[in-house]
Amino acid sequence: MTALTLKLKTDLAQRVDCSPLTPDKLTGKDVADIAAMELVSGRLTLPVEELFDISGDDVNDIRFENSSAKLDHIGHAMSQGRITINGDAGAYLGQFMTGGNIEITGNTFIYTGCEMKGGQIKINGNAGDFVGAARSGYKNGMTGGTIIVTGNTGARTGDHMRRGMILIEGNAGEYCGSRMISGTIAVLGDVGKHLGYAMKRGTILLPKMPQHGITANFNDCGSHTLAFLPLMFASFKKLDSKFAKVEGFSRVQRYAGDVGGIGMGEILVKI
Amino acid sequence: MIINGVSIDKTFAEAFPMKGTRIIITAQNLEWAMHSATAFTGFATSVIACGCEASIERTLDPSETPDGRPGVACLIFAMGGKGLAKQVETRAGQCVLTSPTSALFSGIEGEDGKEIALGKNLRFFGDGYQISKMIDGKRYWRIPVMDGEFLTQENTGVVSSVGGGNFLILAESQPQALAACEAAVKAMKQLPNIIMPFPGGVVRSGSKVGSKYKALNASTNDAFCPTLKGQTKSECSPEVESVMEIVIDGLSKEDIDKAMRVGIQAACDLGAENGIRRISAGNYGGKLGPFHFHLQEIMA
Amino acid sequence: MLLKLTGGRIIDPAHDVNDVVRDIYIRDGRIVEKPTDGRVDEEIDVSGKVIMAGAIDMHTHIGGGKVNIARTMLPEDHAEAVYERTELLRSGTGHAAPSTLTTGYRYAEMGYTAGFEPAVLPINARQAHMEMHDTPIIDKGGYVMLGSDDFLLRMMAANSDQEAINNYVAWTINHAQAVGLKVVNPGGISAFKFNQRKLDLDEKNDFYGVTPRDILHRLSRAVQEIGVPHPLHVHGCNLGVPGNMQTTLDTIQGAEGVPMHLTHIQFHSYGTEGDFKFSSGAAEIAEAINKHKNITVDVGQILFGQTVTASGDNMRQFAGAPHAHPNKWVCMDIECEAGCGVVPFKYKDQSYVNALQWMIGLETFLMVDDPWRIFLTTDHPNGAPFTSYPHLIKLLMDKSFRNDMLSTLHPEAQKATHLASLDREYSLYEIAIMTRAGAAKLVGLADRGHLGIGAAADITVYTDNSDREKMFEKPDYVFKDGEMVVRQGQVIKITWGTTHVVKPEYDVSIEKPLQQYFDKFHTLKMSNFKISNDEIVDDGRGSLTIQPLHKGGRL
Amino acid sequence: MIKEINATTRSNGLPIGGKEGDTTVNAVASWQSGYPMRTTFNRRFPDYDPFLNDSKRILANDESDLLIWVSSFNTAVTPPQSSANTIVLGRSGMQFETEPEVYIPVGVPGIDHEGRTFRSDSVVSVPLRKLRDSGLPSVFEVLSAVEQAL
Repeated sequence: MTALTLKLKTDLAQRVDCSPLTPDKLTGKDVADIAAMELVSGRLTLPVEELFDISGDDVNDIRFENSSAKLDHIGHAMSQGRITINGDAGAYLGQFMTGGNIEITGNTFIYTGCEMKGGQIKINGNAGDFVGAARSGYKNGMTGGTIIVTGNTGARTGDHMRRGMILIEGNAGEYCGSRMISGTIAVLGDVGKHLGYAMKRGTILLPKMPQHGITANFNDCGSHTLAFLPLMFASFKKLDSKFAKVEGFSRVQRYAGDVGGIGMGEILVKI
Repeated sequence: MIINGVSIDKTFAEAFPMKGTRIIITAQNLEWAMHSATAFTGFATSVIACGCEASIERTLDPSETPDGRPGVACLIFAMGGKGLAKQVETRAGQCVLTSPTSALFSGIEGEDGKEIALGKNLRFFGDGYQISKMIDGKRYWRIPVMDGEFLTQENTGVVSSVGGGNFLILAESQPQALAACEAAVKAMKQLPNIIMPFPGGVVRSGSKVGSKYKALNASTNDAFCPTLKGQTKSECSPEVESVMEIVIDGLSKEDIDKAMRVGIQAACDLGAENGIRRISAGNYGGKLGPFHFHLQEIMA
Repeated sequence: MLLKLTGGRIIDPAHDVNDVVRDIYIRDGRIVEKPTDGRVDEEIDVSGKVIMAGAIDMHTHIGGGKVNIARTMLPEDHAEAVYERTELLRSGTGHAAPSTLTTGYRYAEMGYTAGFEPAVLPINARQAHMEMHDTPIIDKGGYVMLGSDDFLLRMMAANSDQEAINNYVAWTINHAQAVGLKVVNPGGISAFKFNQRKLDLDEKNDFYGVTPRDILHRLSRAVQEIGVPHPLHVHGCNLGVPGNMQTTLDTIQGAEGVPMHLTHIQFHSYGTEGDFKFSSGAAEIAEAINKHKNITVDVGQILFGQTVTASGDNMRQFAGAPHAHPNKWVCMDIECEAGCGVVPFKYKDQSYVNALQWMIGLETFLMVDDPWRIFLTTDHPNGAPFTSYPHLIKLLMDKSFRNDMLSTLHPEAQKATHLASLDREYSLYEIAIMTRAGAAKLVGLADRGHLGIGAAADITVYTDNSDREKMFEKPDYVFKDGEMVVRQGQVIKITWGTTHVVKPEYDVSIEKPLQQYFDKFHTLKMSNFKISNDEIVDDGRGSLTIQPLHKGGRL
Repeated sequence: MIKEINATTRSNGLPIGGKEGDTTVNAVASWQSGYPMRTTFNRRFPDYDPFLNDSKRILANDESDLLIWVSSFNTAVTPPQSSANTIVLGRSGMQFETEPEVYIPVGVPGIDHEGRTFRSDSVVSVPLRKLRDSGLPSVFEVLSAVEQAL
């Protein structure tokens, strides 16, 4: 068996909803079935074969080649298997996924890992706004799993995030950790303004003080040695990420907030 | 069967199923981990009155512990999962949560994923300030305490275990019996997955089932009490003046097998010249439990 | 065009007709006599089928600001229920808070031909009418809300005479284009503004010194005296508070014989007995209703599942907000004249309180003797979405089904009810009273809810089925004003229904103090407050039906 | 915060937003479809996404063939530059930098014809009355005529 490869044929004008193209939904289908499946594109539906050259047959190992930022909903609600994307991806990469792996060489658009429950997404590029966030109007963002971004993320990373981990090797944009309910966001680079805005609980872990500092809605709780950090760093070791090589630390300055709300969140900055 | 002049009885030790778990206590240094572990496993010699049987299994090097600090592994056994959970929780609450610099982890995966609460309910001590962290699929609680933060894993695994493995050492004098026990315990302590829950690993008050007093369901094992040689149907030959027992709880039958072999061998190594006469075992005619450790088979 | 429905089993309680085989003739949207020459243009064989007037939901939140807040607040609700457009129907969304078009379609598909919005805030009445205007097929109307508005409370604090209050009520009903008058937590919404977080029947508003009892007394008299057929529609004090049963009994007693409609009575029938300090007061309440012939009620049955509560009672909604599921909610002052609270809620069958609420509602249904004075509602969407009515009808008509459901609920709650021992099963005739004849009579719709000559041809045709849920969820045909709008449970034609209003007379002198009041306190001009008849008719799709006043209606 | 304060005393917020009739459009869209603006009907049902359905984004990414621009209040509110064919139903007198493909001048609700609008706090709606007889059609009349013709 070789990976099921979907090579995008042309530059897209319209966005394409790729949610049917997951290992779960393709199980039991042969190439002809897949070729005939209809995808929503703009106000039309188009058969998969009109958009993609199809080769290979292992639906548990799906590859998107020549991928575009207009391919939305890749890996939608997948529970197992692997999706590899060569190129960029559109919005909602890995939305609702509960398991399996997604890896992408390029950048993603908004809502990467939106409300995901498990599994891992690795972005070897930049991610757009609302990584691991909840859809507009919804109350819970990602509730499990891991998102690794080697580049930068946009605004509102982890908005309404409830559990799980977002690891950013580059910089995070504004409102990182906004309205976060729980979980962990770690950023090796810098973070934008309004860090932890309206954060309820959860942890934002930083190896250095952000350029914009910590806002007044977080109170300094002093410097501490926290026992859980070595455990967390140990758990990073098996990841294919810069985080695996970060020298662990447990000595941090702890800031609690957002005190405009329940104020149970924390920003931990290495000292 | 005779080893080094010590005769091995053709009998068996009778053991019964228990539920057990391993917990790991770490601290800033081994001394403080040991303080906590000693308290945690205190008053836990026998399920008859302690509710559980527990002891320190071994000390752990920083490289072996989840948080990279010195630690101590303890095994704790009870007759059922519920009883175990209750013991673990009260002991963790009173002896680990309270102990400076400590952290508490599970040291074992549950059989079929079965788990009991470890720090799950201790979190309420945090009065709302407790913080939960999922790391590698396991939940931990961070509970603010006066010396910093108490870190505890939420749950620990439960495994079916074996309790009550034992053997008796019959010797010509009390010092000789004790010396043989010490040698046996020292050798057995090198092994994983077992504990000897009695003080120093040795028990001198082996019991039989039943009593002349209606209120009691166990009483002294008069057959092995040397001072009663003339008063009861005694197991002690004229030259035997002292009998001591080593009780072993383990995570599996095989673990106990191994431990008994090592322990009996150590006692036998002292041999007849050091007054060790005979090795026997406690059983209840096979009525108590499904696990039978035949001494001669073990030593074969 | 003369249409004949041949051979149906007619159930028409307004004319004491119970299961009589008779033909019905329809011309120009009305039920007519058999033509003398016997000629018909079209005939539909409905022999063996059960025929009732179109059903009327006399209390359902289908329009106005709070419903729209619920819609915008709950994308979760919409994602669960998505309706694609068809050649005929427009798309829509929503389970507990459906979009207007979907609301109309779903009601019609269940054989409902009218629904009345019970909480039209005067200041926001235009929006309520606009939403109802976009609700297809069914007739609609609204009860306009007074009781916490400063103008009334000022008048009462100044001890104005009853006639002045009558004038104000009649003026408001006219210009808000309403068919009745509603009061929500009388004076409580105002009291909330003045920092009171509860207000009992005889407790004074801190600022105005007026009690809820005074307000109920004045308003119920006003409604009676100006001849509005629908009695004062009362959402009483202390909604949802354990022990509120006493408040409700006092309210019934305090009505002093003046007609009063107590809405969603289930939420007002709670005792404080038992380990949970929460018990059923249904028996006492039902007894009081049976005794006081001036009282009518609708139940506000709860059914298990996710819904959203939307109410003008921001005092009680604020108190209930910590139970919001999902955890978000809105409470609003509407121009400081009225309130609004929207709290999503999930009723759970394994919750003691929710299970008991379910039982209290059913107990009330079964213990109130006179089906002409009790109405089938879930207080949509507060107790459950209206789409659960067929299920509710089955609970009322099928004892064994009811008891099977009961046996799955929270065990402690089961011990706290006598529901299992209640043998009553509603008949089709009684269901027709509750949902048609009685409802039309209560709202004051002269030409609806019955199948007499001259009545509007709002007709529902069912296939008799011992599974009453199946029977009522999918009628064979529904006719709206003589046109077949639903066939086999599917909408086949879109019509737009009418808006029912009453036009009680008032003395125009009331506009003088009102003009001053608007100029001084309001952000809206009095002339803009008034909703003209043209606005209801709008693009010609809407229409206004003015229902007759009671005899003796006067100022 | 307002919610917390209200447990013991009084606190209120007044949300204000929207001009050029967008509050009204949002309200009407909400009751008709369940969702506010930025809802697509591509799949035959309403599907809300405030980011993907942002018209500026759609135009910037060339994801639309046709732009229908309705602006009956303000002549200054003109369609954005885009490669899409553009039809404007705009207040009479609108000046364009780039001429749209089609421009239908319309009257202003509350001046040239009747209408209703939501106030910017989205709570109260007010009637707009006709003040003059300009002969300009309303947006509704234009759209109805187009629908009739189809």
